[in-house]
Amino acid sequence: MRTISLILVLFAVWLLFSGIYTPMIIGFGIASCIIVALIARRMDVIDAEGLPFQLGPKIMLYWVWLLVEIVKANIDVAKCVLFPKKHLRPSLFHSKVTQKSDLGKVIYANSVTLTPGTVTVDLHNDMILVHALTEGSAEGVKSGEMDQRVTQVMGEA
Amino acid sequence: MSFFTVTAIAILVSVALALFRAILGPTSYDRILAVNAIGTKTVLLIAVVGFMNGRPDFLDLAIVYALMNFIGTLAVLKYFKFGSLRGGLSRSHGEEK
Amino acid sequence: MEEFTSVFLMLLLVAGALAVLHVRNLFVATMLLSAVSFIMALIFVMLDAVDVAFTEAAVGAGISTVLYLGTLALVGPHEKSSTKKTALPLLLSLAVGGVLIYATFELPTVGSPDTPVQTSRLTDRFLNESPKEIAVPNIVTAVLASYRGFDTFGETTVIFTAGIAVLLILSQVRGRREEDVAIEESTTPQSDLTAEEDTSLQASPHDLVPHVVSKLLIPFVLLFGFYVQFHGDFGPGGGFQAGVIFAAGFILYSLVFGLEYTKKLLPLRLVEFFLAFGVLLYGGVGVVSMLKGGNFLDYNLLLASPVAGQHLGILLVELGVGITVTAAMLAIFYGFAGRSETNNKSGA
Amino acid sequence: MELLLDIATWILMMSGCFFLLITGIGLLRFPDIYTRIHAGGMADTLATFLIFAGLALQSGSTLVTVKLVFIVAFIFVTSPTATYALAQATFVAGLKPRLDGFDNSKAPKNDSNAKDEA
Repeated sequence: MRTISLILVLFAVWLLFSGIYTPMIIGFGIASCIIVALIARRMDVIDAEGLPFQLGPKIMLYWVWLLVEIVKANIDVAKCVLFPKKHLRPSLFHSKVTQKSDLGKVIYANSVTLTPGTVTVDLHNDMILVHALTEGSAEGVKSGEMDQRVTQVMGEA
Repeated sequence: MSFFTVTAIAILVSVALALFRAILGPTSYDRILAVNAIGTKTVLLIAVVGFMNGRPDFLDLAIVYALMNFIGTLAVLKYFKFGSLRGGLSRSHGEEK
Repeated sequence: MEEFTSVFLMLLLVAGALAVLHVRNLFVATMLLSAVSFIMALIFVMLDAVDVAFTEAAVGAGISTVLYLGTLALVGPHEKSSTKKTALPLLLSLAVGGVLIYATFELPTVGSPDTPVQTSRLTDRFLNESPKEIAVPNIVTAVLASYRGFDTFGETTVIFTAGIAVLLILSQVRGRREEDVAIEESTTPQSDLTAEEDTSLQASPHDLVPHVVSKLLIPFVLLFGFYVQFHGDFGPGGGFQAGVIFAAGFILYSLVFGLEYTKKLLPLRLVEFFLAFGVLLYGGVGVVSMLKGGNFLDYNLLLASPVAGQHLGILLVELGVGITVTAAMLAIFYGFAGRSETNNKSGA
Repeated sequence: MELLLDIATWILMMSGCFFLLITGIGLLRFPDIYTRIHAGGMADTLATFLIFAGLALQSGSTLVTVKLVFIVAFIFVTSPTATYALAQATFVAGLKPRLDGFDNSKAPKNDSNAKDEA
């Protein structure tokens, strides 16, 4: 089932990329998508993690929120770069992860990394080790808002 | 001066700064970081130059760069951690795929 | 602006190259080479040589870094200090370099209308006739696969030979090594090093992020390989680049999941088969066109109309190149990466 | 309309350039590898986003824009992954971050307390 949906997704990507809609090229596209899907099946990369459909539109909203956070945090980091002596207060701390699935943990860890000022140094069981650039950015992770949101997106709240 | 030109110059300066970091080091991780940053900026510059020359098909090239940058960085880090490229990365639940 | 960027990039290139020469740690040199390769490709892009930049991206920055690392895993990252005198070689290379620089003054400036490339009859012919004769939008592809099909056939054969050579050399040594290790392990159940390595491999559940992300990416990487393969006629790309990208997808898989899984998926025998199959496909197209009464690689006769024949010929030939390049890259990767661990375990 | 688009592009791309330069300066200026990871791995993502958004405005609603979106998505997925792998490898290798403020970073302090917090 997921193999077929993978083929469809791949084919959509192909159509968007190609921009050339002669029967021959589209035929090659279909063949390529099927071959890739078969290889992916044998590689065993098609599952809830390799093709996360279950997240649906919720993840889009999350991305928008994340983008705003990224912009805000970037300005902080920029200040840090320009005036390191005043702002730079690095810290390293553990924080709890409430997601249960591996995919949720990965989304959370990568969100933390994407937000400037915090980097996930380690993700282990249900703890992440975070290196933060300033006190403010450390607070952002410790408050657990992002964690809550990812858990909601994953439907594990 | 179009915005493409200005952006291209900014990217070039940024590449130069990153190259300094790659040469200075001091640790190997600094160099990996710097090379990775150069890779990302190369992607940007290719896209911008493509638009500047009116050839957006440069974007395919940019995708290849992003991909190679990722694979290269992963390979380097794996080499550093395990000293070889052979074994796989492990997972938390021991469920080997 | 063009000149400024070019000079600036050249300066960066020189700085990077000098740094590569200066450092003694080979690993650092590899990293710097990768950076130099990125900058080199930028210069190609500035010169509007997209297909070349494409190849540089795929081969120079990506795969060769991985292969260097495979080599370093075998030989260790430290350069042996040489005791040889360097004065004479330095003088010699300075002299040759001086002559070369002197020779560049005779070269026409970039873009000037009287360069040999611009005045050559071939340029006009390729630019004017290829839309009629071959009707492939990307003239680079037309030149590579059709007008200069012999050259490309030669290149493919070279890649084939390289793949075979690496397999022959490395797999022979590996066989011996593995026997040694097997004996060693049977006598001493677990040496210290092996135990340590095992714990780092088994008990480190920290690689979740690359694991999941790679799972997400691999199908798209492979699809992109196909895309580049089949759109070589229209934009930059073609068999060489597609082969490398496709191989990169598999290399990513084996980096994350382990080489043994890749080998299960695509056994060495299959890789060897594809390695030969690509070249045979290329040659086969040539032979078929000979059987149809034309010259070797004369695609005009493949189908009823010459243009359709050219299209089919280019398509098949590019496919052959793509298959061979994929297989050769994988063969080389198998050769290097497969050996590295054995060597480490035997404590070399 | 054209003018408006151009102005928007200017703003987006210039702010992208600003963050790009900040990244470069941060790479050189920050005191240890962990802080440099912040500068290198991340300001990149926003700069990339801004510049590509500017390019997308210029290309309008064509397939080129779709490709731009794909590249940004690709970078947003791979960049943190590479950063994570880098940070983690650094940590495993035993390099300790300096945590003692940098007000008086002239003299290198001992960073033995780094591990306690970890």
